Amino acid sequence: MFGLLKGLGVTLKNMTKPKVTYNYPAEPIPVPDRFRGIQHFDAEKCIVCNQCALVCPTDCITLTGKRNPDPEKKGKVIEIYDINFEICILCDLCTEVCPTEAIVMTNNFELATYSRDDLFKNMQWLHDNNQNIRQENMSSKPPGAAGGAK
Amino acid sequence: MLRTEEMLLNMGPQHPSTHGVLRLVIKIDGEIIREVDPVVGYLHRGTEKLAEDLTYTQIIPYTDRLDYVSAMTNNYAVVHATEKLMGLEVPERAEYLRMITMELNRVASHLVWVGTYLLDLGAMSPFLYCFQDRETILNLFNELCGARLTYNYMRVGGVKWDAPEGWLQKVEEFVLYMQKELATYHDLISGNDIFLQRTRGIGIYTKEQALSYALSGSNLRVTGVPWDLRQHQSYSLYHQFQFEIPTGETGDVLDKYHLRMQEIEESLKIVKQVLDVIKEGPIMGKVPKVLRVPEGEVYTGVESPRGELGCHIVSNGKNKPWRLKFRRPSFYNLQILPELLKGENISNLVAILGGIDIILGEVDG
Amino acid sequence: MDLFFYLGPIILMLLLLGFVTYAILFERKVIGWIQNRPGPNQVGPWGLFQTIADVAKLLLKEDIVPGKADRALFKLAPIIAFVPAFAILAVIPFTESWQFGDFAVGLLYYIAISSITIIGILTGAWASNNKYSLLGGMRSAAQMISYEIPLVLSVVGIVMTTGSLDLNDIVLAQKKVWFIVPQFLAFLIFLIASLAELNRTPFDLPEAESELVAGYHVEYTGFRFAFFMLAEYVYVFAMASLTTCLFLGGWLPLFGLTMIPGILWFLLKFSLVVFSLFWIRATMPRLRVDQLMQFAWKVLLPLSLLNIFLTAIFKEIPVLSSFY
Amino acid sequence: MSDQEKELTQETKATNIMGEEAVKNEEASEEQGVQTLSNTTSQQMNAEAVKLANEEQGIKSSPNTPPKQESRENAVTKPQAASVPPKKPAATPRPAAKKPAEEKPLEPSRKQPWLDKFVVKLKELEGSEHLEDAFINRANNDLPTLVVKSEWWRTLALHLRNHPDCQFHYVQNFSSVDYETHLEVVVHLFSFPHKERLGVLVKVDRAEAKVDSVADIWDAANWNEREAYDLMGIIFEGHPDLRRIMLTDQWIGHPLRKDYVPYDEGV
Repeated sequence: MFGLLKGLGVTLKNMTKPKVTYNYPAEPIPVPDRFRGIQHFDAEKCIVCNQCALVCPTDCITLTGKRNPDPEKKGKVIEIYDINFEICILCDLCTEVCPTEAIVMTNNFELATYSRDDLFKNMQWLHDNNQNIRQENMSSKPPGAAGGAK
Repeated sequence: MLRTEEMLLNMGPQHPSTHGVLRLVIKIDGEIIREVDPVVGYLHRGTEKLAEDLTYTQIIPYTDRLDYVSAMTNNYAVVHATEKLMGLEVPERAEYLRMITMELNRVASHLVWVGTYLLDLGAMSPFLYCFQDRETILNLFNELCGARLTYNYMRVGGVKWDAPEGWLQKVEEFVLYMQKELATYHDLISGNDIFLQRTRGIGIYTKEQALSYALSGSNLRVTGVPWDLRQHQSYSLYHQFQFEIPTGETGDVLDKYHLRMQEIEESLKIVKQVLDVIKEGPIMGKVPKVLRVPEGEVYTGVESPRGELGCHIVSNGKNKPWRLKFRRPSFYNLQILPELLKGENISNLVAILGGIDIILGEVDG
Repeated sequence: MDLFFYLGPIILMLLLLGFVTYAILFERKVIGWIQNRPGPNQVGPWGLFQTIADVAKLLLKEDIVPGKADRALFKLAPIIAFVPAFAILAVIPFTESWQFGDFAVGLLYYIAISSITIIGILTGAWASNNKYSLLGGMRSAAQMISYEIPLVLSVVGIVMTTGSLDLNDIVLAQKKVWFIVPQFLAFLIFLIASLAELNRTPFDLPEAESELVAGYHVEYTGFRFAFFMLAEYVYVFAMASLTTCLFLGGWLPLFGLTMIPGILWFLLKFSLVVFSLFWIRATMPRLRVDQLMQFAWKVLLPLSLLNIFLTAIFKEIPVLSSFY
Repeated sequence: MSDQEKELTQETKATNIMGEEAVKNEEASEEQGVQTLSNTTSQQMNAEAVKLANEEQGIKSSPNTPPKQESRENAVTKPQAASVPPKKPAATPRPAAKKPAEEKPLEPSRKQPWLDKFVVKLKELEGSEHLEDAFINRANNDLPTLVVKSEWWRTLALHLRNHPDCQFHYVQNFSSVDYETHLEVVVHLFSFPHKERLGVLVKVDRAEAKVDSVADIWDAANWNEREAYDLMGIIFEGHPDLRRIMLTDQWIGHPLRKDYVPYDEGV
């Protein structure tokens, strides 16, 4: 019997505590810098090394490259770069292997759409997704280096 | 004499208290259960088959989705087995970070259990209180590795991220807070007569049964077997730290509750000790660029919040496992359910099923 | 008076609907606060229109009658459940003058009529042709019938003291001291039994969602479902009113603060009772069905008999008898 | 090489993950990028890109072969011919013959004496000619491991469970492996009274995958045998309720077999 009253006391005490919920759609949820959100892709930096597509556990990255239009430069430039967010699990492996940080994570996470087709994002879309880009991308780099752990 | 009839009741796969997509085909006589046949597999994703086509690094995000309540331990299970087979050395700081995250994850997992269990019994507020405290842990993980549930944090040879600035302090604050907060839980739950009535004396099995069904974790310890892989098949750096293995006396669900609350305490103790000794240092060992695991076979078990989470790897020397098998503790623990439920009231069903603490993602692999 | 005779029930009905609307909101708000969250706050300012939106949704929903159900009974059941709930409100004295049917056996009428609802619930449970609802219906029949006995026996003490079954007389008899003081045991029994009668946590076994999904109304949708909900909340209203009248002195003021009108006093006490119902709901887990029955027959029934016995004795002791 | 590029290369080296392949792949996909220009859908192009890149890395194009049984044992056993019982099949080559360059005399495993004694005792058991091998799995915390033929499995299991010297009451892991030549049921046991671990590899014929059930010996084996039947297609004779457990009852094939092809009604 005493235990019941103790429990009632706990719940009553909690009534006065501050609320812990977020007013989410009205106010954005604060996320830490390392948050793994939708990728931002920078075509300029991409060297078409294919590593992101290879490392992707769900094979959601599609990419092709072409010869650099400038004949004096070696290497290739990216032509098509798509991510299928129907199956992307935002595991961060693609940004981890990218040697040039052409693909980086952002803190955006709102992907809900009314159509599955909308989840197929192309290079342009990924490039325009340039808000809240993650600052710290490779913690395996020595501290202090660009993009390395702080 | 009234004519009575046995009824076949399908509980699940969509039911509020089967904790996911478990289906129980129950034969009931009134409200008394005569027979139970658990039907699993609704969440089977073929992780083991998928893993055969994935490199060792790629498997790690898949393990997050097995036991989604304590993904850190899953990460560790596969990483640990791989490291064992490769004979890798892992830097100290990485192991400490792994231990902090695994133990915090155990706390979070047990909090989910306490909350959902009380929800099964019909009390709503403890559930939300538990989730508030769990939220703190998830936020800490979010800061550390950028995700709240699917961490993908550990790598073969180390961890992906070093602790960000001030993170360890936050963990320490949380540990101190949580150690105090547990008293509130005891005030709210442990003394509640209705809760005691509901849980006392139900779901009891003997030590022999538990061993034969290969139960593990708190489900085994509750019968009085002090079996904890963290101490008895020590992995990581657990041998450096002091902690108790709580065991049960009567083996009923009430005992399991107390046991898991004590395990929270012990986990917090471990985290506290790790925080005292953790030093700066590298977080990745010397790992070849392409992980080629030497030919061989290895089975290692780690203590997940639900029991012995094992990983059996057969390698053919390539960068992908030839065969990868998870010993999923929930799958083993769930097997004993039909035995426990015979002759019980249907209201005890949720109390006993909840007590086993299963995660369907893990049961179905 | 004639106009009031016809319009009164309609006004009461509207008031009642208003109460139910805001009782549900209040319940969700209270439980929300207890759980450190704001509760419904999206529809309208402070979430005031939340329940209205919910009701509108229920009314607009497709009315589904399961194929294997007994159609006639399935449709009849919500009505059987709701009508008695509304009928009992006639005898509740809100203030000295605000009462619809003032007759000498008000308390008896209340208890007699309220037990009809169980037939509606049982009918609905059986007619749904669903195993969960059948189990829920059987549970609720067993539970409500069992708990009616301690409920009735607990108020016998009050009836003995006042010598009347008229709720007006009972309220007026509490001018000196509320019955909660001399009849504290009875109050506890009454509170527990009324919780069980209302099918509210910790006695919400008929609709225990973690076991029986939704119990007796698992197959009901839309408006029919709304009727069951309505009946449930009208009973909350009625039971809280009855508790106020029986134990908390009805509309009578406290500390002689007579400038505050009686209806406000009534509402204040009434809200306190309603709040504690919600508060208990937010804290307690659910009892098990066999423990529930044992509790009724082995604990509450003897206690209420003891209460009658004690009341009878105290009435004969010279000093104490002034309270009785 | 510009400064930026230099920095890039350094960064690449600093990362642990496939840094050098990046450069190789770059060249590989250069040709391929031209090839696929005319292709219509990006998926096709990607498929080719990945395939080419994989070939470069030698991941997918090289035939994935099962781990060799001998080498597995060799890798983990030490040369212990003297202590291993004479009935051990002579077919198992010694590591010395296989990899002479790497051969160096390993310390005898701390578990070896225990295993030797254990095997001697097992020899007294009826049907012990089915014991094919006994070795120490060094990588796995010196796990003593037995290799037996499927005929003997039930007898052995009863012995392991009940004999006072064994008392392996606890099934730590119950797994199965497809080696393409044969199937294997892998059981890891633990004995609480003796605090010993033991691995048992039961060789099962692949075409006619049948082995006696041990569900009545260890309750834990029940669902695990169902799982092995479901996914690996091993039939456990005498199992009380051998149904599929993970997949639907109508499922065709056993997915964890290496030659499994998903049955598609549309094809």
